[in-house]
This record gives sequence, C-alpha cells and structure tokens, in this order.
Amino acid sequence: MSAIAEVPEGVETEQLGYGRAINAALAEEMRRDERVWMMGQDVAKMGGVFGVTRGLLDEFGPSRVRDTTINETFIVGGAAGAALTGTIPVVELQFADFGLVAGDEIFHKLAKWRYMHGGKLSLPVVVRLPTGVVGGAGAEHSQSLEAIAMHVPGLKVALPATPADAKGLLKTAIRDPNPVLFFEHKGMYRTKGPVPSGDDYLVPFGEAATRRRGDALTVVATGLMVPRALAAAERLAADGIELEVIDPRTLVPLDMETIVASVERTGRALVVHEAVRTAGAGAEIAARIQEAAFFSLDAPIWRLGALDTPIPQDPDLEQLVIPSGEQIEAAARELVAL
Amino acid sequence: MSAIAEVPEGVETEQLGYGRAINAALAEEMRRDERVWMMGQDVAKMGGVFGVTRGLLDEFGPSRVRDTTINETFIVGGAAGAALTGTIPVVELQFADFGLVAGDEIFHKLAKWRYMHGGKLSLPVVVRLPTGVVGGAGAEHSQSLEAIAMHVPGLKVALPATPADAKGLLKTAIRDPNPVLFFEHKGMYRTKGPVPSGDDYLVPFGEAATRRRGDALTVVATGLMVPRALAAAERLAADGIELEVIDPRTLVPLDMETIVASVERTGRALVVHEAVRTAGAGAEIAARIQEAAFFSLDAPIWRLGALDTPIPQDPDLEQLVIPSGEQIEAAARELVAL
Amino acid sequence: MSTRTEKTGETGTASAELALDLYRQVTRIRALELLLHRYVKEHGFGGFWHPGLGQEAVQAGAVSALRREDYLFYAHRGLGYALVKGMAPEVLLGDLFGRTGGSVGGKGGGTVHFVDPELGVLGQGGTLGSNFVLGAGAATSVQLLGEDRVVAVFFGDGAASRGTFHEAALQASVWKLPVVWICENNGWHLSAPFSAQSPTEDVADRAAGYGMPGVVVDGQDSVAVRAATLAAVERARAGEGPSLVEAKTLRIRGHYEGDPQRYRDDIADGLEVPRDPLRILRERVPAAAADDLDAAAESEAEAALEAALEMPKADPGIVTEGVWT
Amino acid sequence: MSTRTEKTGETGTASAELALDLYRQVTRIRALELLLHRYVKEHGFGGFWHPGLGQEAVQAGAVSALRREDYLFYAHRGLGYALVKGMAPEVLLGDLFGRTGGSVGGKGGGTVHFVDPELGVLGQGGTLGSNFVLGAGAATSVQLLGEDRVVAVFFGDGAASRGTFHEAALQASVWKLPVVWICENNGWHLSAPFSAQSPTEDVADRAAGYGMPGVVVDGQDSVAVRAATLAAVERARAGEGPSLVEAKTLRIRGHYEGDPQRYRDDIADGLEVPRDPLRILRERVPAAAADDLDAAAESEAEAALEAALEMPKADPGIVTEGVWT
Ligand SMILES: Cc1ncc(C[n+]2csc(CCOP(=O)(O)OP(=O)(O)O)c2C)c(N)n1
Ligand SMILES: Cc1ncc(C[n+]2csc(CCOP(=O)(O)OP(=O)(O)O)c2C)c(N)n1
Ligand SMILES: [Mg+2]
Ligand SMILES: [Mg+2]
Repeated sequence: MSAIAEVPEGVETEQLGYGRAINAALAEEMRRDERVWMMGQDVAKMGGVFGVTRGLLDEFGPSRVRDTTINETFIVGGAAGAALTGTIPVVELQFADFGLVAGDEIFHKLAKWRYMHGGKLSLPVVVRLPTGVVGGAGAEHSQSLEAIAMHVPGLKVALPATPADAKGLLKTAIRDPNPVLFFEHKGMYRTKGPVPSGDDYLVPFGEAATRRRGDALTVVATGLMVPRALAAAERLAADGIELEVIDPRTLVPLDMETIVASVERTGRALVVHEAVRTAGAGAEIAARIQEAAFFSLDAPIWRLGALDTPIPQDPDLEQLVIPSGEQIEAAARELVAL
Repeated sequence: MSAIAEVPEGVETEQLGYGRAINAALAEEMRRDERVWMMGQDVAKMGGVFGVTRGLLDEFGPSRVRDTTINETFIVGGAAGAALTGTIPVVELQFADFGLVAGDEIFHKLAKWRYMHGGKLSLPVVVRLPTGVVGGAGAEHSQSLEAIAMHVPGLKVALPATPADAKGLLKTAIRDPNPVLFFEHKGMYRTKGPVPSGDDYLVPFGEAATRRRGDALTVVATGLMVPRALAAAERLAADGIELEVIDPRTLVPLDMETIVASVERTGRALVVHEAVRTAGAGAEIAARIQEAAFFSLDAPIWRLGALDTPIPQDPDLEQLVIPSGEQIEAAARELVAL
Repeated sequence: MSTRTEKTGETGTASAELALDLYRQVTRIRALELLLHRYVKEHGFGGFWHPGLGQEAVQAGAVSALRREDYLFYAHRGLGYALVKGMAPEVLLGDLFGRTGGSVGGKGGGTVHFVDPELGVLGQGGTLGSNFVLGAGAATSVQLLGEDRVVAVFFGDGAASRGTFHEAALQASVWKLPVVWICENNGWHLSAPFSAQSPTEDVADRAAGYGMPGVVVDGQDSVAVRAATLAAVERARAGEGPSLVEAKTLRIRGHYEGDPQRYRDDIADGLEVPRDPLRILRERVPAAAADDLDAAAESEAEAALEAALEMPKADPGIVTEGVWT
Repeated sequence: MSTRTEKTGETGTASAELALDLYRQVTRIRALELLLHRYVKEHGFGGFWHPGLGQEAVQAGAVSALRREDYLFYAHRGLGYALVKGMAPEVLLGDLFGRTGGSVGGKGGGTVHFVDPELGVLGQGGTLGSNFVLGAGAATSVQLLGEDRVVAVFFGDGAASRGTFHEAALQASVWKLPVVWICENNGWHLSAPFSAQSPTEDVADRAAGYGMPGVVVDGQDSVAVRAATLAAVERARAGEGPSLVEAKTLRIRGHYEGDPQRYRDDIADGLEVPRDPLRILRERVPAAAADDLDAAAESEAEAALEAALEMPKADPGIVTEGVWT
C-alpha cells in the first residue's frame, strides 16, 4: 500500500520538467510526421508565453511553427479547416480560458463538424490549453474548464498530471484522428519527473492510472490535485489510513472501470479537482460511481473543487479558492470515519 | 397524489402561450422601468425569429427595441457595457447555442466583471436563450447548454417549463441586479397555460416547484422534460405508482432543500434533462442528492439525458437523442422496482 | 500589398462556349429552386429551406471559376454552390430530405449540410461566419503542403459582420493565403436590410483595411461574377494572397421558405426574378440552345427529386455514429 | 458618413497652460513607472506588471481630452489612464499589490484591475478585445439615456486584431454611438512585431471600412494626441459617431516586467525613452516649472508607494464576496 511509480518498470527514462516533456512530444511528433505543425500567439520566436515551444522554430522553420496575431477564433477554427484538408495542427491558446473566446470553434466546429457531415470528414486537431492557477493571473487566465469539454460530445479531453503523462498523452493526442483538448497545468510546467525517452512511448487514452494503492478510500484526482492528494495520502498513511489515488488522465474517454472497481473494494470515494465544484467533472464521476457501485458504498461520495467564485487575481487569495492538500486530508479523514 | 396547479390558487389568470407570456413580461417590465431595453437580431420589425418580441417595437420605439447586425459578441458584451452604465438590457440570441459564439462575453464579462472589480459594479443583464430541439434546426441550433452556465460562478440560470413561469421568472430576471441566462424552450413557445395577468406576478429564483406529489420516486425534471415526466407519471399512476415531480425552475440558485426533502420521503430519485447526460446539470443534482440524503436512499440515483452525440439535423432523428416520455416511464418503473 | 476597390457594372466579354456553360449551370440551379419551392409548399418538410432563387448567377459564376481540386466552404442559401462544383442533384436533395442517399447519410435535413471531399466540397458552419476561419485554415494547409489549390469561402452580407471575418481576413492577408472571400450581398440579413446595418455602401469597402483587393460586381450577371472571381482566384493561386469579391444580388423569397416577410415591402411574394440572370445570359446564347438547356435542367431536377424521395430515410442507428472516429 | 485617413506628424499648437498641464500628467505617470520598475525589480511581487514606460504621452494626451463624466475602458499597460482620469496613485498601487485600500478592495493584484464609477473608470477585460464591445455597449446606454458623455476605449495594436473590434466598430458606426477608439500602437503584440502581423501600415487604415475617421498621431507628442482625441471626442459628443485615433508609440520594456525579450533586438534593456515625451514637452514649458513638476511627481509617487505598502492585505473572507449581489 503505497505510491506507484509514474512510469512502468523497465522503461528507460530521463528526468524532465512537465513543460520540457511537452516540448519533447511536439518535437518527436513533428519529426515523425511532416503533416504535424503548430500555430499560436508567440509560439515561434519567443517559444510560447510559458516557454513550452522553445527551439521548435529553429528545428522546423517558420512554415510549420507559426506565430499568429491575436485571433483565437482563427487559431482554433483555422486548425479545424487545416485538419479537414490534410494537415495535423497542434495549436496553443495562451490560457485555457481563451477557449471561451473561440467557443464556437471548439464546441461547434471541432466537436460537431465530423458528425454533421456524416462522418466523412475528420478533424485531427490538438488544442493545447494551459490551465489552472499559476500565481496572480486572475479570473480570466486561471480557470479549469475541462468539464465544459466533457459535456459537449465530439471532443477528447486529456489532463496530464505528471511529466511522463504530459509527453505520452500529447503524443497520443497528436496521433488521434479526433479533436483533443489538451489541458496542461501551467502551475506544473516546472515539475520534474521521470519521462520515457523513447520516441514511441504513448499513454493510451481512457486508461486511468492508479497512483497509489490503499483500502480506506478511493480518491479520484486530476491535474494539480494528483500531487496534492498523494501528499495528503502520505500524511494519512502515517496514521494507518491508506488512500487509493486514481488519476483518470483523460476525461473523454473516461475509465470508470478502474474507478468503480476501486470503490467496490474501498466502499468510499472522494473526487477532487481544481475546477469549480458545482457542475464540475467530479459531479459526473460521483454520479456514475453511485450508479455503478451503489450497493458497495458505505458512505456518500464526497467532492472537493473550487468554490463558487471566479479566481481572485491576488496570488495569495487564489489558493483559498481551490482545494488544498490540507483540505483533501481533512475531508478524507472525515469521510473514512463516517 | 396528483398533478398540482401551475399557478397558485386565487391568482387571476388568462390562457397564454409560453412565447406570449414572455412577450407580456417584456412589455410589462419595459413599461414599469424606462431603463429596460432590448436588442438582438431581428427583434424589432420582425419581432424575433420565433415571434416572441412582436409588437414591442411599436410600443417602445426603435431606441429601446434595437435590431443589431450579426454580432453576438456585441449583443452580449454590449449589454454588459450598457448595464455598467445605467440601463437594463434584455438581449436575445437567436439560439442558445450562440452563447458559445459570445463565450468570452457571457462567461468572462457577465459572470466575472463584478467580482473582478471588487463588487463595485453590477451587471443587470438578461440574456434570452431559445434552447432545445425544435424540429430540424441541427447540431448548432438545438443544444441545451445550461450546465455550462451552472459551472461558471457569477451567472443566474433560469429554465421555465410553463407559460406562468416563463412570465414570472423573466420578470424576476429583469429585476435582478445580476446577469441572468434565461433558457426559454423554443419547442414550447406555443404551449398554452394559465398565466397570472397582474403586473406583479413574480416567480422567485431558487424555489423549486413540486408539479405533482407522489411517494414512489422523486423525479427532478427541467424544461421540456417537465411535461414529459408529468405525462409519464400519469401513465404510472394508472398502475398505482405515484411519482413526485419537481421542477427546479432555476439552476442557479438551486433549491436542493425541496429536492432532498422529497427524496428523503421517497427513497429514490431520477433526474431528467434534455441536455447531454454526461456532465449535465443532472450530474450535479444527483451528486448533491446522495451527499445530503445518502442514508435515505433505497436505490442509486438515475439520470436521463441526451446521448453523447450532437443533435442530428433530421427532425425524426433528433427526438432519438433526447429522453422521451416512454423512456422516462420505463426508467421510473425499473428504478421503483430496484 | 496592392489595394484597390473596383466597382464594375459591366458584363465583360465571354466566349459563346463560356456563356453556354454558365447558362447551363444557372438554369440547372433555377430548375432545382423552382421545383423545391413547389415541393416544400405542397408537402412541407421538416427543417428549414433557405431558397436561393434569384442568386443563381453568383453561385454559378463564382464556383465555375474554381477547379475541381479547389476547396469550397458554401453558405446556407440554396444548393447551387455544390451543384456547380459537381455534386449530383439527387445527392443534395437526399441530404435536404434526410435520406440515406444524401452525402451525409441521412444526418442532414433541414438547413442542409452536404459534403464531398473529392470535389473539395467541405461543408458549412451553421453558425454564420465560422466559414471564414475554417477557410483560412484550409488555405494554410494548402500553403504548408505546397499544393496548387485555392479556397473559396461564400458568405452573406449579414455574415460579413461577424468578428471571424476580421480575424481570418487579417491573418490570411499577412500570410498571403490562397483564399477568395465571396460575398453574396442580397441586401438582407434575415429581416434587417443591409443598408441599415452597414456603415459603408459596400462590403467590399472593408477590403482595403485588410490590404486586399475588394471588387463589387453585378451578381445577376454570371459572366461578370465569373470574371471577378477568376481574377481573385488567379491572384490567390499566384501566392499573392486573398481577395474579396462582392456580388450584388437579390433575395427574392423569404429568409426561409414560409417566412411571411412582414418586415419587407420591397418585393412581392412571387417567383419573378428582377434582372433575371437567365434573361441576361440569353443575350449571349442561341435561343434554341437555351431552350434545350432549360428542358434538360427541368428533367434533371425532376429526376433528382424522384430519386431522392425514393431513398430510404436514415436508419435510427446512425444517430450515435460519427461522433468520434 | 465622412471618411478620412489623416496622418499627422505635426505637434499642433498648445497654450502654455495646456502644455504645463500635460507635462504634469506625463511626469506623474513617468515617476510612477520608474518607481514601480525599481520596486518590482528589487522586491518582486506576485502577478504580472505590464510597464507603460515610454507610452505616457498617449495616456496623458488622450485621457486629458475627456471630461470627468466620460467613460473609460483602459488597457493593461501601465496606470496612466486612471491616474489622469483622476484616481489617486495610492489607490492604483493598492490595487496592484492586492491591498484593501485599492479600489477593488484587495481583489486586484497582478495584471491590475481598478475601478471608479464616479470618475467613469469602468474597468478592463483581461481577455484582449473585450473592451470593444463593452465600450460600444456603454455608449448605447449613453445614447439611450440622452446623456452628454463619450466613451473612450483603449487598446493595443495587438488587440486590434480581435474580432470584437469588427463587431463593435460596425455597430457603433451604424448607430452613431459616442465612442472613441484609441489605439496605443507600440509596435508589438507581446513577441510579435506589429509590422509582421498587419497587412496595412497603420491600424487606422482599417477605419474607413467602418465608415469612420481614422487618424494617426505621434504618440510621443502628448499635445498632438490630445488634439486628435479631442477632435474625435467632439465628433462623438455631437452625435456623429465613433472615430479611431492611432498613436504611434514604443514599448521600451518587456511585455511584462521580467520578460527577457529574447525575440527582440530593436532596443536595449534600459530605461532610456527614445523621443521622450517629457523632452518634447519641455520645449513648450519653462524649465523651472518642469523641474518643479518632476519633483512633485516623484514625491507623489513615493508617498503613494509608501501608503500602498502600508495598507493591509485583503482579508481572506473576501474571496467569496461579490460574485452575486
Ligand atoms: C452566429 C449566427 N448568428 C445568427 C444566425 C441566424 N441566422 C441564420 S441566417 C441569418 C441571416 C444571414 O444573412 P446573410 O449572411 O446576409 O445571408 P442570407 O440569408 O441573406 O443569404 C441569420 C441571422 C446564425 N446562423 N449564426
Ligand atoms: C484574447 C486574448 N488573447 C491573448 C491574450 C494574451 N496577451 C495579453 S497582452 C498580449 C499582447 C497585447 O498586445 P497589444 O494589444 O499590442 O498591447 P501591448 O501589450 O503592446 O500594450 C497578449 C497576446 C489575452 N490577454 N487575451
Ligand atoms: Mg444577405
Ligand atoms: Mg502593442
């Protein structure tokens, strides 16, 4: 009963930051397939506002690594048009929030265009969406909006929580014929971890990762909440309370099997995400757990998520809005005792 | 144990269509308060694509009833700017789906601007959003997107299911100092019902309506699913199965008290909405029911909602995507027997 | 970057062959329009039909300036775009009526969507203006792949107000993308007259701000539309970037078939087409040939309708297909 | 509707009094900029500070053309907009540092938001370009209420690419709304040079397409900026509709303080302001008076910083306040 390695045993790894892992995935996929290209604001010469695309302009040139002007509808809608016509765009919005500036393009074009046209077209687009709080970026630059993407059929939704997954999921996303919203946590860009060095390390979509084994409670956590939940689990382990921590990694497709199997063993579940709790992905996960495992449950399923408020701009205040490790710990303790 | 009148007893009513009830609310509020005005595409001379605003141009003139060009970001963002500066705009988007064309304006400006500016500003805006399937309008003109609004703090969300509520909730919305997303079901515009004739009939936000009393199962239904659930309940009543049908009327604020009290009596709950089931409002409602009433539940909470697919354009096919009365009936029957 | 705003009313010259070809296309579209008008009136149909009656010359003229491999993002008014690009009329009607023989397999219906990747017919966004960014994106692909293709994006005078035009047009000019923006200015955004919702006389007046040529042509004159589009297409093909072609035309019927048009008093509720493109073309083609083409078009339309109505309705099972691959 | 594109480089005439007043504002902004530069460098601070060093003449010149009751939607670069509109510098710094004495009560911080409805300071959208539609909407209110106010909307050359500009500018022209669009063209959208991302030389070249005047002024010359803005404001006040004023200026520092600017080689990482607005103004004001104003500005800035740093940090309890009323 303890933490599980981030990368399967036997795989050769190097220590890499989450942001560098994304960079590596981009470079490898662009080398592998000439049709893969990128655009976004400041992604070329500057290498992105978070430095994630640094060096790619030098290797792949200005035709495949393009700086756009400030035009989110084009970045996303243009990617859709380009995908229809034989290339594979991987585009960056500077902040996930700007997905709502291109709401029509994401939720109507990327999500529905294939369906609306009888399945004859495909839209292999990856939209990279730096997500979450990062220290003072404010209400329109700090949101976690993945639940919206989950609610609109036609998109796939990935949320890597480790450098290895950042790389492996992005490579899978680029090779997927469907549009993928790729929520990279911008507060984790500098988090280091072991990352498989091979070109062919792919993390499949729809397979949750059990990050830690335990029998007292199943914690389902995404993104930044994964390390917070693991830290809370270590503290509880000192008191003999062993949490099982599951990271779904993709919300669409969602691996409910792993989650339900775990809850059937533990009898209890806590879902934690950084997104607003109300109508967040945790609501769906909780609703499905009780649908599938009602008679195994010893207690209600609890959820932790951001308060019903925008993210305040002040860096001290913003942390008060999203779940902390201490809150996870306290909730777990209380729920286990229920 | 049977259906409950749509309007409280003793209130004087007239028979009115749902669309005409909205028209009456608009006219009354514009008469009451000079600051109230409207804009949208084709709302003036044409009276709206669904005819809802007919006659208002004649009474209130072209300054207060304005046709815009095709510019959803202005319709919503302009309303925000106007609300900041002393007027009360009630704007119409032709289809609720177009809220995503103005995603930044709805979810960042209307929802957050007050908070971001320390509570010193207020945004009394009503955005009227014709929602739901209407017979062949297709994937980008038929969605039910209220769950997204529920997930982004700062908005209020109303979903009238009867002509009386269409009027009473809209009047409340216009008098509310907060931005309100008003989801009118475009498939119900011609539905007739008793509507209070007085100028002062307001339906408060955050008070669910129990549409029918029963002891076998609590059905929480919104919008078009309210009449479908009531019809299903009548059929089940013939077999001695009495459903309690609750219509929350507003999702923000959400009256969980009424819902939970009912589930505590019935021990079972079914949540039904037209929106996509995955990550829909029903997930939140189900998650909260089990949080609050876990130990009263005799069976898992079930949810019915649209399939994980866009709405097909064909009018016959679109009905296959959203819950039918028969499906509600079958689910209720099965759940009661569980 | 060259910038000009040309307003031409002249018809331009056209070889007899070209005129005949355009006549053939215009009369084919017209025959379908009239047939659909009758059919929808008599039988109704689930969905919304946005008739293109009177706008045939724009669709025929502009699309005939494209090659088979060029890409087309069409608008919601009529079927002419795809018909001229080469799609079979029974397929288009199959889509309109939600039949399995439609190009989208029964998932269309109503405000019709059709698609034919082989012919470059790539679809339509139901939200007005989404075509702009899609088209510019397709043109980026063309540029990246070094292909010899042009992207044509159709839009109405109303859709021209969408912000996506601005975002796409700026980027397309900066990147010199091979796009041609084709505005069917029929004077109406649904119930709002263009003249009341535009600060300038022409949509083409906005082109200069994007550093691209903007041309106004007589949209009833298919030869003029073709010539203007061809110039824009050649410019795009030569790598000189996008252009805007605005064709002035008329919306003869309601916004959708059945629209009572109470907001309108400029036109009777008839089928008469003022400055009829067919009449204008007839000056250039032999009468007998024109008559033959009219007859052929009518039979084609009738056969297409018959074929479409015989196609089975879509299987309910398809509703869950095609969401993800 | 009149349409002109004027490119003026001349300074225009200015009374001694006006020049002195502008000097006072420019040096006040400058003093705050320099002080903040030092403070942020030495102490860091949570959040993002977008310095406006070198752009003082645009903010001082344009805002000084407004009346107290006119509305202002400002941009993200510096504090000059609100300072000149009348907000106290300690309040602005309180907002920047997330203190209770800020106008938003500690909820600001980082990319600063401040507000003062009494002074018409209405806020800023963190998503670039959202100001356009908000501003046009505020102007609609003004028009509806028959008030004698003008709305000023500031934006950068980058934000000018947003589709909201198109949607707002078209509607504002059609409705003749009292708006003035003020573009601070500092040559950069973050790391992208304006010249590489605009098909035309000037943002003002886009005005004609919206049937409105577009003027280019020297943004280092506060007198010229004021004169151009005043003309636009008067036009708006007279009910003749919106205008666009583009002030050419320079971004001296990084996009945010700390930006290594590896993408840039046109300028050293210093504090030197080429074509310094203060030097340009000094030709018109007595040296002694200017010196006095410099000294006063410095003390004002220092006192403001001290006051702001003494303000308590926001109470955690406020995070859940102000979402709904
Ligand atoms: C974003 C968006 N807003 C509004 C509509 C509704 N709508 C459909 S067609 C139309 C009028 C379009 O006018 P125009 O572009 O001139 O084309 P026309 O109908 O005249 O051919 C409107 C408002 C829509 N489909 N999408
Ligand atoms: C919709 C949107 N896209 C991108 C950004 C990120 N961003 C903030 S400032 C900036 C550059 C703005 O350039 P400009 O408008 O010229 O203003 P400047 O910074 O030069 O003053 C960018 C891209 C944003 N805030 N909003
Ligand atoms: Mg039109
Ligand atoms: Mg700039």
